[in-house]
Amino acid sequence: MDKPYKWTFWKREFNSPILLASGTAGFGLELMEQGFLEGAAAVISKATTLKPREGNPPPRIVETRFGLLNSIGLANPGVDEVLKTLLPQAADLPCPLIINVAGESVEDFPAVIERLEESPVPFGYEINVSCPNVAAGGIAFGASPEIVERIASLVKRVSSKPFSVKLTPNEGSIVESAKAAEAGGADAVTICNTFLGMKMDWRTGRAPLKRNVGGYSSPALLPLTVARVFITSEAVDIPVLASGGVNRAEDILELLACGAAMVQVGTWLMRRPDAARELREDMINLLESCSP
Amino acid sequence: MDKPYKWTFWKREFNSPILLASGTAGFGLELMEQGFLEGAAAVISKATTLKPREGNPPPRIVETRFGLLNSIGLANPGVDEVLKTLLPQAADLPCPLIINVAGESVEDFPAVIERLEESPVPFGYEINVSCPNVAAGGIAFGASPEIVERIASLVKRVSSKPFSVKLTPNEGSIVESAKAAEAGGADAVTICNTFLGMKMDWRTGRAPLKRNVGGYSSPALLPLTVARVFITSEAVDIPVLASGGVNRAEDILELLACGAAMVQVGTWLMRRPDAARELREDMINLLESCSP
Amino acid sequence: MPLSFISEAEPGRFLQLEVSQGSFPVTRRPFTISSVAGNSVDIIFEAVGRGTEILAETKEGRSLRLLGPLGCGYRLNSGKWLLIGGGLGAAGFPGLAAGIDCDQVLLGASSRGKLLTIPGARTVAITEDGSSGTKGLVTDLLGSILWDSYGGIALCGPVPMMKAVIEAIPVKARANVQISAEAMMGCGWGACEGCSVPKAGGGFLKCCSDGPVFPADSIDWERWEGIH
Amino acid sequence: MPLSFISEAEPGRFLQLEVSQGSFPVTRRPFTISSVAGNSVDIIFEAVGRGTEILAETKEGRSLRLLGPLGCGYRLNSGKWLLIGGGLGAAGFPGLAAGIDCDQVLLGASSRGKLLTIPGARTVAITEDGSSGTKGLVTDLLGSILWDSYGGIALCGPVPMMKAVIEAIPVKARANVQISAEAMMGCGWGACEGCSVPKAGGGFLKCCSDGPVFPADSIDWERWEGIH
Ligand SMILES: Cc1cc2nc3c(=O)[nH]c(=O)nc-3n(C[C@H](O)[C@H](O)[C@H](O)COP(=O)(O)OP(=O)(O)OC[C@H]3O[C@@H](n4cnc5c(N)ncnc54)[C@H](O)[C@@H]3O)c2cc1C
Ligand SMILES: Cc1cc2nc3c(=O)[nH]c(=O)nc-3n(C[C@H](O)[C@H](O)[C@H](O)COP(=O)(O)OP(=O)(O)OC[C@H]3O[C@@H](n4cnc5c(N)ncnc54)[C@H](O)[C@@H]3O)c2cc1C
Ligand SMILES: Cc1cc2nc3c(=O)[nH]c(=O)nc-3n(C[C@H](O)[C@H](O)[C@H](O)COP(=O)(O)O)c2cc1C
Ligand SMILES: Cc1cc2nc3c(=O)[nH]c(=O)nc-3n(C[C@H](O)[C@H](O)[C@H](O)COP(=O)(O)O)c2cc1C
Ligand code: FES
Ligand code: FES
Repeated sequence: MDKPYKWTFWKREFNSPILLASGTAGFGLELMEQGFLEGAAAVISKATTLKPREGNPPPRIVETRFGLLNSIGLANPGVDEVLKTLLPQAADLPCPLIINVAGESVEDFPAVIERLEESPVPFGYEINVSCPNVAAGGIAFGASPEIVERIASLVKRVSSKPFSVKLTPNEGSIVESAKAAEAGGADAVTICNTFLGMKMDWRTGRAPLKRNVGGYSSPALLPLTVARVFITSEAVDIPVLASGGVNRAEDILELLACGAAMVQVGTWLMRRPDAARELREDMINLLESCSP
Repeated sequence: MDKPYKWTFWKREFNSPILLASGTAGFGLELMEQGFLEGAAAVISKATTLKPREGNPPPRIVETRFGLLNSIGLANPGVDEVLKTLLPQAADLPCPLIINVAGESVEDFPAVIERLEESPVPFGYEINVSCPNVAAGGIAFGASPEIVERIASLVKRVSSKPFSVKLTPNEGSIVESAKAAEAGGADAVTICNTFLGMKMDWRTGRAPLKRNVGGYSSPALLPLTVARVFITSEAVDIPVLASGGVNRAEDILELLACGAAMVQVGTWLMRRPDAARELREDMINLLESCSP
Repeated sequence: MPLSFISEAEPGRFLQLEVSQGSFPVTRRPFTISSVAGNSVDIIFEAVGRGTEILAETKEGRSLRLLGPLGCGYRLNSGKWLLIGGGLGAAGFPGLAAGIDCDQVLLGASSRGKLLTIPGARTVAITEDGSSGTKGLVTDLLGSILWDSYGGIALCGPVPMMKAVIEAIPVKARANVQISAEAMMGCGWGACEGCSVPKAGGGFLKCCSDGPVFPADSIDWERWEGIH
Repeated sequence: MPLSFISEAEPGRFLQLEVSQGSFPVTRRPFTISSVAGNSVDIIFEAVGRGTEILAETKEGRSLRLLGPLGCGYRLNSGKWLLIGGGLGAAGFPGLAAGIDCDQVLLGASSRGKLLTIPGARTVAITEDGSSGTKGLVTDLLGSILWDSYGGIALCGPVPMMKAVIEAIPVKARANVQISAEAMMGCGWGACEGCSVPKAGGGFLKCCSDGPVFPADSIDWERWEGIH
């Protein structure tokens, strides 16, 4: 029954539209070990930066009533260690790996990509210009279309592989930034990273997160992603990868109906490590029950 | 027991920090009739524009799994009718009325305020540069700090009363826009209007809202408001009025702890017309249970 | 139920039920007051979605928050009345029939199980599948109606059905038709402008406070049908 | 409980319970595997917040989704063991005590009701209010301990308590101390970098996959205490 369902992305055919979102699946190694990658079209890695990053002080995960705040701060071992240790192991993944790349400066992005090009493992890249948990000038690069275009074109120059630019919903115009990514040569845009959020303890006047604000994710944010995917899909010709709020098969179908090429699952994967299999199965059942 | 709890805003003392948010309380008349204004410091009116506006085609309210989309489109009878019919009735309200003002052009704002100045009824104004449900050039005025400053200074020139500028979380930088409002002479900023949201029926490929996107509100958005109120309060010296996601007394205390001067309740008021009384009572009980 | 509620529960008015104790679904759900007896109020509903499913599962004896009676009901014109209902559109007819001189009720439904009973009223039914009465649509029952003999005509059902019925009524008699409208509601009490129904001659009516009962000729039927 | 789970449920490992059927709270909740018997697993928990309250109200016989066993448990050094626990920190001691040569257990708690029982182990208890054992803190029990006689020392409790205990242990014996850490968790299986515990010499350890049991000297206690 699965036969007719195919999603094509970056010239490859997949039997699922589900991508595992950056930061919630590591490099896919733990999930592979447990046999949990069935149903995933590809894994998107934790952000990789030029130098190793410790990440933010804990706590890094704080729950709110209806969602989750994270303040990971791009903790990662740096591109050298990724190349040496993680990518060789990731060669065994049963699905492609897309490397999420972050930077502290515009030049960091092509520098990381140049190094990653040494490995045959990555299927492509996701350029993270939108992390709410780092201090780089206070503003995510993604807020400025000019900077987005510049980063995209620098990456284009050094990359032999396709890449998506992951945008922020917190500042600037997501549509203008998406157009800028396309103009710079991006092969997709990811809509979008987490929303800036915060929790405050009114009794103590202190925020549980040391940096006060963090990235907020919640199934209740799905309509925000739906709107942003819809308006972006209308504005650009490159594929749009949807990210934010997915925890049901219906959510995936809704985002695909809005023009998404593929749909990412992040926070929900932490709740259900085999979310990709579950969601894909539910989705195919829904499609079957609808088709004549 | 209520005695010591006072909130001061625009040189007036209130026994509650709760404002009824624009668009969810009309002009307060229906609530007054039912005796439901107890606990409200002030009512903020439905948007008033220079000319009457029919508003958007129905449906205008669409529920999602965890929130509400609205596409009212600033339906209102226009400033003349507001002056003639509504403000005289509103003179009887047991609390002050703040008039929310919207416009299709920069010049509309001072034009409406000039007219409203003819009435002694308004306590102040809320300048809505952030409605997600109108087409004015596609972008809310609030996305551009320059336009925000210009509108604020034009309003300042004609207004004898204090005013707040209500900003958008959807485009631009909320902090830059708040600073611009302050520079233009605003007496407060409202953080913030609804988030752009959408629902799509994947079976039909059609969005229930005729304009596709609408304004999304939900108790699950509280952490987004908390973050934006916090970062704005740190950036400006004028009062910050919080709006978005409040449906518990704890939410109000959390926003006050983040620097909000007053806190608005919108969507929840449609569920509980006497929300102001309920929330204020719960809040005072919480405060009492904490104080030594 | 407080007595003030009962005394104000005139035919055609509605109430807003808080189906959820928690935050979601966010809004209440509107239901026509079907009838009142003693100090109790009846509503008739069908489980069609999230809110009504929660309601259907709600145990007897549980108390729910309720707002109402809300809106404007029927103008209780003197003379004989004809009531025409499609499906659950007839939910308000029991209370209405009790308050007027009801000559007859025409009911249409998809099948027998969906037909309501209007106590004490002469009822002619028609179903789409023929499981009760003749097989067909409510409009098939209109041929022999003496329209001019009615002081009041109440009409409630899906918009296309109501539109078809009105088109079958002689223009002169249309002035006596009152329809009961439905719309997605926010507040339910006139404040949010969420529940618009297209108004004849342009603009919108508020279903919750201008209605839900309207003179049929106050509605712009073309635009309204376009929405559905 | 599948046998594979039981056979891998070594002392000190934990599981992630899905407390809610719905979307909220979003994350699972981690609990130490307290003991295993036959094909069942015990956890001991206290209702301190939303998730554990839901759990406390969960009826017997309901099935819950569960992930595990997760993380790294105790290195079961040979020799006699000393177990030192504060409050629910001792939740994992029953299973641990059953798997080692347990000489004695020192338990501290705020009051009698919060003291756990470690079956088959010689236990000395102390409570802050004196309702069981002497009145005081667990550190008050350390004076007469012959630290060098232990092949293994297990320590679990609030961070300040663990830090105080470690400072009371002669430096040489500290190498035998294994602590069980807690941190707010996202995934629970090593992917999200959410559960950081400050590492001696800089950087962070992952509570869920590097731990939750760690050699005491692998932790940067100053930084860790600073977080709490
Ligand atoms: C004045 C008024 C009186 C009503 N009286 C009755 C009644 O007596 N008995 C009865 O069963 N129903 C009545 N309804 C409709 C009832 O309110 C809806 O069926 C109910 O709100 C659906 O809620 P839900 O959560 O189950 O469905 P949802 O999951 O919200 O939606 C299911 C379907 O119902 C439609 N719907 C949802 N809300 C409304 C609404 N407010 N009005 C119309 N359609 C809606 C949706 O478009 C969707 O197609 C009335 C509606 C109004 C406006
Ligand atoms: C490896 C590990 C093993 C654990 N074993 C046990 C056990 O055996 N028995 C037991 O009762 N508890 C144990 N805990 C703690 C337990 O997970 C938390 O008490 C629980 O998650 C609180 O959930 P809640 O929803 O009830 O509280 P919340 O409402 O989420 O929070 C209430 C309080 O608990 C704290 N808290 C929340 N989550 C955690 C967490 N993951 N770790 C530490 N503190 C937290 C919060 O900071 C807050 O102060 C363990 C935690 C970890 C990390
Ligand atoms: C714990 C955590 C870590 C994340 N780390 C990254 C990251 O390193 N790079 C990135 O681009 N996005 C990161 N994100 C964002 C997610 O990839 C995803 O875009 C976002 O959470 C919204 O999707 P969701 O609602 O499915 O979680 C992270 C999110 C979470 C919750
Ligand atoms: C039905 C509806 C109508 C609204 N109309 C207006 C409006 O006319 N002017 C305005 O500034 N904001 C309007 N808003 C936004 C609210 O005032 C409020 O800022 C927003 O809903 C977030 O707060 P909440 O979560 O408490 O609803 C409207 C919101 C809703 C739900
Ligand atoms: S539902 Fe709010 S005005 Fe009618
Ligand atoms: S909880 Fe995710 S890495 Fe430990």
